[in-house]
Amino acid sequence: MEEFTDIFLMLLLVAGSLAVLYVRNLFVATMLLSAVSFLMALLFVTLDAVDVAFTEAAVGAGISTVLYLGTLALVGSSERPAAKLSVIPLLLALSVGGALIYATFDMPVIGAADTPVQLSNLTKRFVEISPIEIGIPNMVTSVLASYRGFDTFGETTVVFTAAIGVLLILSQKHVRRPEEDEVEQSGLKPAAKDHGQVGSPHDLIPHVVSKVLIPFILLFAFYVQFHGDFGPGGGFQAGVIMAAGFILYSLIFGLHITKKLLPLRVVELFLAFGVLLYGGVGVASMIKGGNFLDYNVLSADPVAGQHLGILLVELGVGITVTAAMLAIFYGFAGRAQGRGKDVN
Amino acid sequence: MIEGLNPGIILILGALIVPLTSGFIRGILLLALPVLGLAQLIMLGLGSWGQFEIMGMQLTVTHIDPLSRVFGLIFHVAAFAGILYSLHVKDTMQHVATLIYAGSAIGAVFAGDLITLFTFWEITAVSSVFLIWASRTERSFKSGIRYLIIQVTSGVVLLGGIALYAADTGSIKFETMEFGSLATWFFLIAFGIKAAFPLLHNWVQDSYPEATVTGSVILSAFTTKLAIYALARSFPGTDLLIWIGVVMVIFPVVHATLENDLRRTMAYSLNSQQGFMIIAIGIGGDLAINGVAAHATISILYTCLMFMVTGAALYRTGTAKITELGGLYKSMPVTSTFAILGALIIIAAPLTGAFATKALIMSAALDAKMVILWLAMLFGAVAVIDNVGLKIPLFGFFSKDNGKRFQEAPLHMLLAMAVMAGFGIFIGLSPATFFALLPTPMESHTYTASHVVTQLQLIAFAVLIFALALRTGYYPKMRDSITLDFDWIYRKAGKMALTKTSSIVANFWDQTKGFGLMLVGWAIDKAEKSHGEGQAMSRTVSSGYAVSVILILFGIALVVIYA
Amino acid sequence: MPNSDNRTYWLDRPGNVNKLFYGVVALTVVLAIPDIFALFNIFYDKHPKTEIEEIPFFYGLYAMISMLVLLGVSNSVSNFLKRDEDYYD
Amino acid sequence: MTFFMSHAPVLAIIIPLMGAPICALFRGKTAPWLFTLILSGIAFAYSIDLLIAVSANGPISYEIGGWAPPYGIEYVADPLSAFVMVIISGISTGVLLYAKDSIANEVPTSRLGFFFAAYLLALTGMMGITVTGDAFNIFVFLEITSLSSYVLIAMGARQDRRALTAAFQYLIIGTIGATFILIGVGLLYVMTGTLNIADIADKFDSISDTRPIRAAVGFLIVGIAIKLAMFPFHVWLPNAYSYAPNIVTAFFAGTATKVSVYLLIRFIYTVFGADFSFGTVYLTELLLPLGVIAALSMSVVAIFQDNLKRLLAFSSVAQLGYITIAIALATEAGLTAGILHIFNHAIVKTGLFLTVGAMFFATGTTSIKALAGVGQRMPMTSFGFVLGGLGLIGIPLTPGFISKWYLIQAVLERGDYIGYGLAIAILLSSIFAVIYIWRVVEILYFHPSPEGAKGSEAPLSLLIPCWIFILGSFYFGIETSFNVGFAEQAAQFLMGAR
Repeated sequence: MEEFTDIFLMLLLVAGSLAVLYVRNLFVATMLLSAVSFLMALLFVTLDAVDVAFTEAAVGAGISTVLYLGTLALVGSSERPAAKLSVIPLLLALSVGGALIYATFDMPVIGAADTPVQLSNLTKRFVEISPIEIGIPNMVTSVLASYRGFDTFGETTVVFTAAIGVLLILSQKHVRRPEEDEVEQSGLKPAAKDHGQVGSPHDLIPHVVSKVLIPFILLFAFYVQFHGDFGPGGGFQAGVIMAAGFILYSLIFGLHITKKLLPLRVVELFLAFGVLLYGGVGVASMIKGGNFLDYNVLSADPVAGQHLGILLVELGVGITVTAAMLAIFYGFAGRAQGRGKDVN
Repeated sequence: MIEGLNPGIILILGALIVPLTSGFIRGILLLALPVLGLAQLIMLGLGSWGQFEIMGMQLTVTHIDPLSRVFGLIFHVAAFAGILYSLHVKDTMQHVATLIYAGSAIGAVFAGDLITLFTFWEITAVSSVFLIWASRTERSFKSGIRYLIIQVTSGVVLLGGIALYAADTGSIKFETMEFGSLATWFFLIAFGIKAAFPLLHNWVQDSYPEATVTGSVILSAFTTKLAIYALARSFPGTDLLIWIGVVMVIFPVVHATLENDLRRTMAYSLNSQQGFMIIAIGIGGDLAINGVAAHATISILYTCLMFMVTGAALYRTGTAKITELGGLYKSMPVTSTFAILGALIIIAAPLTGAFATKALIMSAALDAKMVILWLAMLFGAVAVIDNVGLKIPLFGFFSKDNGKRFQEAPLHMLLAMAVMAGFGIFIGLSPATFFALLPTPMESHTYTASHVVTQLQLIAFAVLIFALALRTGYYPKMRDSITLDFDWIYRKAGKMALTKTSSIVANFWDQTKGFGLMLVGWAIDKAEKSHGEGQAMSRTVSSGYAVSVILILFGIALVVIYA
Repeated sequence: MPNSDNRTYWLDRPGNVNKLFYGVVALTVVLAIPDIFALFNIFYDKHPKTEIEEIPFFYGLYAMISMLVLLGVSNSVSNFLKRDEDYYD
Repeated sequence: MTFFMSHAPVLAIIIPLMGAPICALFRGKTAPWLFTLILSGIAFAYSIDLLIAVSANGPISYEIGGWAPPYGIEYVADPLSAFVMVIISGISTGVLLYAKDSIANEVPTSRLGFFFAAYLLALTGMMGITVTGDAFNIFVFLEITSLSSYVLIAMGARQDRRALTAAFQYLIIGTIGATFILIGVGLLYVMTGTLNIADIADKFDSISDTRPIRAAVGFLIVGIAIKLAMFPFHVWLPNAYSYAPNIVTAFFAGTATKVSVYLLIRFIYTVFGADFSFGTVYLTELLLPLGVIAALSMSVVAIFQDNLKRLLAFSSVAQLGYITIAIALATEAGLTAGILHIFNHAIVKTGLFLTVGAMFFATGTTSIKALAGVGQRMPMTSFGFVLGGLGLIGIPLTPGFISKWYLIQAVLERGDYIGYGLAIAILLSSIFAVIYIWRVVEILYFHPSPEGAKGSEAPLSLLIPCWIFILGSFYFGIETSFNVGFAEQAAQFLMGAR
């Protein structure tokens, strides 16, 4: 049965990917991409990588679809017809792919007990000792936030970088007229003044439904955030879900209302705060006499220290991710408004 | 004076002050620098200074021995006279370039190691090109570019040789080397370019006549003689040089005979005279090397002098073409007198310097029992009587009057000529004084009756034939034209497809060399077509294309790595 | 700076160029005399270093031959090698 | 050891890293710049301390999170990584000295906080790649570097919209490169069960015959080659360098590709081992031709360029060709030459880009034709360019000469015809360098200024940093004990490591 599921999902994945390539309407392609992501998430579940599946579902199927749609609202949804379809790139990809498949024949069998990864000291330590020295049942979180906490710090920084990148580029203007600069330098976006067609005030059903849904979404986000120690979840997923709640809100009620609630400046503050919180934990552990990100020294009891440290850094991740997603969304949506259109 | 400072550096550093001065002060400064350098050279005496280590290599910035001292002395004299000659020039760039060029040539002569040599070698190349560009004409600019490319190539080849040599021997001392290894071939080519070896020589005739009036005087003194010094230092007694030298003596004289432009005639003659020195280096031995040093000295004197008189003619009349000059002796009697003096020196008339020095080389050849070689050199000696000794004064200054009148050359030019002529004749009058400076002490028997008589016979009979040829009209007519030389190959052949040539030899030239140059032209063309702006190698390709390339190379890498 | 210098110089006078030429001929004859003496080993000793030098009038002959060769070669290649001034431009 | 010294390896990274979010909150023209300059200076100081400590006492290891390797992430400062860190942070600090007026001219003041945050992140990323001892951590910092560099390059869009397409192309190609590296690291993990570089290196020999490892080698080499802009993976570089803001170009020209060179050396010599890399999988045969083609062909391309920044960018690709040749020689001499050229090229090229930036500041253009006559209008800047150009060509007394000297010695050490051929290729490439530099100098000095040309000498705030680099390059071209000494030490360390 399990094999049947695997093969079925894989075939769907291949079909979905080909469909994405084939379809000329970008709106359809985006939706298909979302489906493909969801299939990927399912595949991750069958591989027992529930945390990864969760992230894939939240990021791949969820928020990136929203961002794609935001982009499509800016650029239109029809692809420029390709000049000609060339066979050579396909053959190239196939032949190189073939060479790689040839390489995989030597690879250890997935799930076998004697693969180098299974036999590795690392695996042994993570599986056997981490519940004792870290004290939380979800090993993924232990590895992510403690053993390899620095990688996660780096990834948080990546998210932060992406956010400021989007803010920088999307607010960029070509030098054309001096008055543009004045507007820009006064810190007011032309977009922010435009209160034209924003939101969808007359669609009753979405309003009601979302008003009911959003509190639960936010609550769920907090659950995912703080339950990461015990089950799948953590700052990344929670941040995305939290941001999704806000984005839904602004889709229904209009960007300007969301911006009143959470101005861009505040989002930027949160963006920075998350990274600083994460790094701050590291610095605190240095001040307390340990190495960078050594949570053991944070509390008298090493295990309690680990708990505290993981909680704080996950919180930092969550804050940064939420703020980053919102910042990116603001960036896209603000640009659409500037053109007199709204995302929805 | 700073202990051990290379005299050349005085000139180079002094050059940097020149732009700050003007007028009279500048004149004093310009003339004082070579004098200071000379004083430094004399005070230092013989020995080595300025040794320090860099990257594990022992550098010797200043190394003075008898051989380098001779070249250093005459370089200072030439620098002084050249600057005196160019005092009227208002162009700061030329003065600076002159001083840096002369200084680096002097510096190179006193370089004790190859790295120092290379450094000065390249500075001479780069600084001297400004003397050509100073003409500020399209022709001189192009010519300068060709000059620069060739000169810098010489430096790069030298550097390659140094690297190989250091790898082979672990030494970078600039000293006598065993010819034969790849490194020494590199050296030979690098020196050979500057010494104007056959087929590597065209830059001389190409660029010297394009330089300014004063520029060509300066240029004629240093680059080629520096190369002679380098060869004399590193490869004395290398047989190959003898044959190169023979070709050098004979090859340019036909061109010198045919040439209409006085300065270009001089350039060819200079080339032929280089051959004498190359032969002497090839013969090796104390007498021959003395001959090289002595003849190089005289050669600088008379070559500069002749460039000075032709330059003066050019300066006053605006042309140096035989066909356009006439009766100059009437307008410029003093300059004409110097032209005759220079001609007497160059044809090695008794009582002049060359009479004493050329004999050293000739007798070195005879001592080595190389009769054919001796005959070849004798032929060269006759040819120079025609090319320079008779042609330049007669055609340039004593030709038929065309009615135009000009001013006599300025006083400082005449003084500069007097310096050169004075030294040239002084050495001839008192050879022993000069020979005492040569690398190896020797006795001289310059003025034997047979030497005087035979030399006079040589001159007189050559004059006779010359006069007969003129009377009968057999002498080639000067026309307003240029004469093709080997540089035709690289300046023209690539462009001309299938020229109709009148002889088999020329056809052969065209076929083989032309093909080679077509290859070069084709390569440049291809380079532009493939690498030029917006062409295949520099085009901004689409990302898809780039990814395809990545995939192909990844595939290749995988295959290689799997293998 | 052309001006009207109407002085007549020695070389300008007809016939003087001829005088110069005959002077050269006379000079060559005079210079040949030592070799004639050398043939009879009087007054003058040649100090030859090679056998070739012992040929009577060797230097004079060689100079003439060289000149003729030089001029001959020059004349014969002249047409082939000469080009207009702006040939390369 | 004091607190600050004992944490030096990680402090050099997290100080700029944590400075970035703070910097993003700053507004105004001076504050973000000054803050960035100070942090970069601190990182530079730490790097120098580290280099001194490493060269005296051997490699320093730092266990992040207190977890001993291979369980946690290890930072390792060894002679090579400490040397490269000094280069990166030094170039960064030098460029920042110059940045204030230059960038205010090109990026709106309201964005400067974010801009310098991105700059700090790029610095962090490169430093992190260099000092980390963990294969996956390399990828994480590579992402930080890449993302921030895409953004920084795109910031040139205010001057020229083409910056956006250039950044986008770099994003696509760079992402492929990063993905290749990630796949390579993943395959290494599958086969070894560890991510610690030293640990992988230990286990590498026993499994080096398997196909996944071979594939991993392929992925890593090609991935790094893309990031390194090795010919023919360089297509992103000329545009990215041409259209980026001037200080970004100067910063990246000295550092970004050099970090990739570091990675290449690290993987080839430390992880795979020279025996495997050159004996078993023929990397010499793979890399050498690419290096030679780059050195020759890209120099020729540079000759024909019309834009000064593009010309220098192609020249960079050619110079990276030298480094590729040096690495592919598989000898200690070659490695020394390669590491030395990382340093020497970084200082010379950054100096050159800074002078070009000053010309842009004064004239508003980098087109070579439009810069005609700048030699008269901006004598100090132009003279700086000439001196820098001499360094690029490799005139004695410049660092370019030192590295070429070592490189030629290294290729001749082979003693076969390939060695001679390589030497000729290097010399030929130097001749091309003479031509392309000369071409610029000629136009700068000997062509008349166009009608109504504007611009006079650049302000001192730009000139002084330019000249620091130019004079610095001459200093290191004459007093070579620093660069040559540490390059030799690093090469010995790497060759002795396995």
